[in-house]
Order: sequence, then structure tokens, then C-alpha cells
Amino acid sequence: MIDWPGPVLLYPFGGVFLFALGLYAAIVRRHLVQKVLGLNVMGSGVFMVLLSLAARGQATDPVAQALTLTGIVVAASATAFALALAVRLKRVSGATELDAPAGDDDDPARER
Amino acid sequence: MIADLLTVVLVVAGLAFFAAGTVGVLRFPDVYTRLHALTKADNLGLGLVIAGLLFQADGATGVLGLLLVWALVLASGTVVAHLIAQRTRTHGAFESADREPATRDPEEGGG
Amino acid sequence: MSLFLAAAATFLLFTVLLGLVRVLRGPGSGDRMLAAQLFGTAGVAIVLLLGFALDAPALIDVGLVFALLSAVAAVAFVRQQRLPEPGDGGAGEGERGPTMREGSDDR
Amino acid sequence: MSAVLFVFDVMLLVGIGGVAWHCLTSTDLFRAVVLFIALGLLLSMAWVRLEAPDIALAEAAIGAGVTGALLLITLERLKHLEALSPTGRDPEHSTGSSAGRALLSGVVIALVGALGLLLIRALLAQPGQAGLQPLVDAQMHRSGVDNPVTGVLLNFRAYDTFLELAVIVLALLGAWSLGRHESVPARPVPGPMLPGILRFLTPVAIVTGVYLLWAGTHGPGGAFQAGAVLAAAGILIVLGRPRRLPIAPDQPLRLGLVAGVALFLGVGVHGLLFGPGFMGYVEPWAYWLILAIEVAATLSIALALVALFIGGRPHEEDR
Repeated sequence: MIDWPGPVLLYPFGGVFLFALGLYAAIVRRHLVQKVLGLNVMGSGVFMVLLSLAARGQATDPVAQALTLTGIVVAASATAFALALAVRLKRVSGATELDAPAGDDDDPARER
Repeated sequence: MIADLLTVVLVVAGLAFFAAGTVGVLRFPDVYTRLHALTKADNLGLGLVIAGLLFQADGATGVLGLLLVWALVLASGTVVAHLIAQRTRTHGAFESADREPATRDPEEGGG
Repeated sequence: MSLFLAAAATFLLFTVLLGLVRVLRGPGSGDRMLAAQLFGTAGVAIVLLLGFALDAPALIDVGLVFALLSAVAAVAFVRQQRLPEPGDGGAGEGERGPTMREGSDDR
Repeated sequence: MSAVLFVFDVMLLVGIGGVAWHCLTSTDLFRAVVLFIALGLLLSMAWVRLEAPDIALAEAAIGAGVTGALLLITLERLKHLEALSPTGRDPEHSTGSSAGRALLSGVVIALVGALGLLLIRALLAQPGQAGLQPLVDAQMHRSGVDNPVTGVLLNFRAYDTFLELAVIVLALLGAWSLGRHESVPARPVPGPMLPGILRFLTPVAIVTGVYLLWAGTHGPGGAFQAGAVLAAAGILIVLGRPRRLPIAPDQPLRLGLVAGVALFLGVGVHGLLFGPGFMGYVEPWAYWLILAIEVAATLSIALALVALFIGGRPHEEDR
């Protein structure tokens, strides 16, 4: 089906870019939902690297595809759990980020 | 040969509707007119593309699958456009999910 | 033939990426959502065109799932509520059942 | 042909990179979520290009459908809690000292960039052949199915899939341990259109899910894709309820949630006692055992994803 080595050449680097971008966002962004989005993008980068490595030869490697498939479903359920944690944190402490002093009066809100 | 020609004509017509729809979504002034452009791309654009592909499909399953996709997009696309319009009318166009409506809490309005 | 179909898919991808500008600009949430809807429909067309271009008939199933599930996010979107107005807060709470009352009792 | 596909690939990758960038740097959370949904669709196209229709199906169902709806509803829940007690607010504006933030950003960019370069170097050193494909191909006739991905998932590497089902149940247990569920905060758009479309879409989604489950033994599809599509149908039902969530009967719900893991474990032990070993199948039955496990796994995955969408543990326990 592939008559040129294109995906093999291009997609792994796209995957590395996604991984790095997601890692950056997961570290730097402070809102928990944004961190979760960053982790998801990181995961997508990993999947892209795996799948493009699987697509190298004449036929695709089903082992890597199976790994990715389980990975996608696990990522979805982990995302759901993380979001449930974020909602719970919001309910208990009123915060949507980790490093804010939870429910404290020293909230940045006072600075404004 | 005739089938191939028909495919080309229909798919090109579909692409034209998609292009027009995209231009409309980009250029029209408000949600309602943009929805108008979107539904053209949804119904006619995809419809013509699928009509073109029907001539390339082999076997009844391929044809049925394509028609089912078309029916799904027709139904859900139309209703979704309607729902977005209705929501915009009742909730206002500029409410964004992570911002508080300015009327409710003035302190939050700037966020 | 497959060359033409691949070119058509590429053209559609181009229009889709242009349409993403509307998601970026907004301004309203309805604008972003409708651009995503256009994205979903064009995505169906791209996948179908690619399926015939690459001679992979299984991609019709992918198109089917695209068509089916692009509606789910939109339905979730229109189900979103506005914040309860200060005036009708009581009615809103009652409407949402016991869990939310529990939530406000927590604090 | 190849030149056109090259243009397609380049545009797709530029699109994916750009959408991911804007998604992760956006300060407007709603915009970020819509961009994330668009990213799921683009990734699905990328998986099509990488000859992985199985993954494209799962990504379309999960990335665009389940996760998208979940993120939208989570934003709504956070906003609702914000309205209940407006204490912690406007997280994106609480940036602390801007010089410190800039320094942190710079350091993280440098580290992430270095990591990226390392990864690219490692990728370039990879040998150019398709890993384990010949091995799978040689053993395929013994797996009981025709789709190699399903064969790997449910036969050759059944252990992974078994533990993966356990992880999903674990995630759900974690979510349930956080307390009662947050009701889906929603006031639907009035009028007959929303119930009407749900009445149309839900059965089609269920039929599609069952079809994908059946298709999985010989073509793209299988338990995960079917579970995701069925979960989308369940989410549609949850969203379609005008006021309250349906309260699921407790025992059947729990049984359904562990059905996949339990049946998998049972068949695995059966293989240990009577067959080739733990998680092995007695060969003439392989097809039927795999089909049974897939049905149970589909049920479990769909129920778990819907339960995760709803949030905490069901009501009845609190009574």
C-alpha cells in the first residue's frame, strides 16, 4: 500500500514533537484540566511513534498496534479518573491547580 | 469509464460545496449565518462526495455502508446545527465555558 | 482514479485546516462547536476518499464511527447548562436532584 | 500518487502539531477542549495513513466521542462548583512571579527539547523492519481468528489485555472511592430535537458497536472499539435523560463491570489446568473462547467508560 517511505520518515518525528509538547504542557500549565490534556497529547505522541515503527516493513506489525489499542483505552479511563480527581479537588478545596494553597486566604484572588 | 467520469464530476462538486462551506464559516458575521454555511457542506458536500464514491464501491455492503454514513451525517448534522443555533439563542453567543457570565458576578467578568 | 481521490482528500484536509481558524477565533462557544462539526463531516469525507484511494474498504467503518460520534460531543455541548441565576437557584437545585444539594451541604 | 500522499502527510502533521500547540497553550479551556476533539479526529486520520484501521476506529470513538464529551462535562462541573463557592478562582491568572514562571518555562523547554533530540536519535538508530510481524504471521493459523491485531490482543499477548481490563476496573474503583457521583449538570435545550436525535442515534450506535465486535475476528474492529462505541451510546442515553441520571441496579452493574476480567481469568485458569498453560486456549475452542471473552470485555469496557463518565459511585450504596 505504501509505495514510498514517507510515513516512516515523517510520523516518528511528529510523535516526538507531540510527546515533548505534551510533557512541556503537563509541567508548565497550572490548570489541572490543561495538565490532563498535556498528558493525553504525550500519550498520542507515544502511539504515533509506535504505529509508525509498526508500519515500516511490507506488512504492519500487529503487536505494536495491539499495544497502542490497549494504550488508548487505558488512557481514556485514566483521563476520566484524573478528571474525577480534579472535580473532587475543586469541591473539597475550591482550587483547580495543584500548587495553589488550597482554600487558603492567600489566594491570588486577593492580589487583584 | 462513464462511472469514473461521474465520480470525478460528483466529487469535485462535493469539494466545491466543502470549500464554499469553509469560506462561509470563516467569513460570515455571526453564528446563524455560519451554521447556514456549515449545513451546506454537511448535506450537499458530503452527499455529493458519497454519491461519487458509490460508483467506485464494489458490492452491496460497500454501497450500503456509504449510504448509512450519509444518512447518519444528514440526520445528526442537521439536528446538531439546529441545537447549536437554539443554544446560542437561549444562552447567548459569547458565553464561553470557562468564563462566568458577566451579569452574574461582575468581579469574574474580566476572566 | 486513486490519484484523483487522494488529491481530493488532500484538498479537503486543506479546507479543514483552514476551518480550524474558526475554532481558534471563536468568538462564542457556538462558533467553536460548529467549526468542530464541520471538521467532523469533512473528516468523514476524507476517510472515505482515502479508503477508496488506498483500496482499503474497511475504512468505511471508520467513516461510520466518525459520523456517529461527532454528534456525541455536540450533544454534550448543548446539554451544558448556564449557571443558575441568583433568582432561580432554588428551582435549579431541586431540578438537579439530591446530589447537588448534598454538594452545597458539604461546606 | 506518492507525491500527493506526501503532501497529505505533511499537511496532516503540520495540522496535528498546530492543533496540539494551540490546544495546550490556550488560556480558554473551552477552546482547548474543542481543539482536543479536533486533534482526536486528525490523529485518527494519521492512524489511517499508518495502516492501522483498528486504532483509527478506537481513536475516533474515544478521542472524539467519549473523552470529548467527558471533558466538556467536566468543564461544566467545575464551573458549577465555582458557582457554589467562588473561592479559588481564575487559575490561569494566578501566575505567581512572572520572572520565576519565565525561568521555569525556559528550563522546561530546554529539558524537553533535549529529551526530544535524544528520542529522535534513538529512533534513527532503529532497524528498518517490521518487528514481530513475521512471528505473528507464522503463528496466526493457531490463534483462532483472522485479524492479527485481535489475535495478538486475545491470544498471543492475552496477559496484557487481561491486565488492561483490570486497570480499567481499577480506574473506576478509584473514581468511585471519591464519593457519590456528581450529577451531570445540565439543563437541556428545550424542544423535541434533542430527544428525537437521541432516539435515532442510540440504536444505531448500539448496532454499530455489536457489528464492530463481530467484525473484529476477521477485520478491523474488536472488543475495544465495540466497547468504546457502546460507551458512546450509553453516554448519549445519560445525556438524553432530561433531569436525573438513571440509577443502575447495583448487582448487575457490578457483575457486568467485572465480567470481562472474570471470564478472562476463568478461561486463563481453564487453559492452565486443561490446556497449554495459563492464558492459553485449548485449540479447537479458541475461536469461541475468544468470542466469549470479547463479548464480556466489550460489556465491561462500555459499562466502565459510562460509569467513569457519570463520576462517583452509584446512589444506592448511600441509602
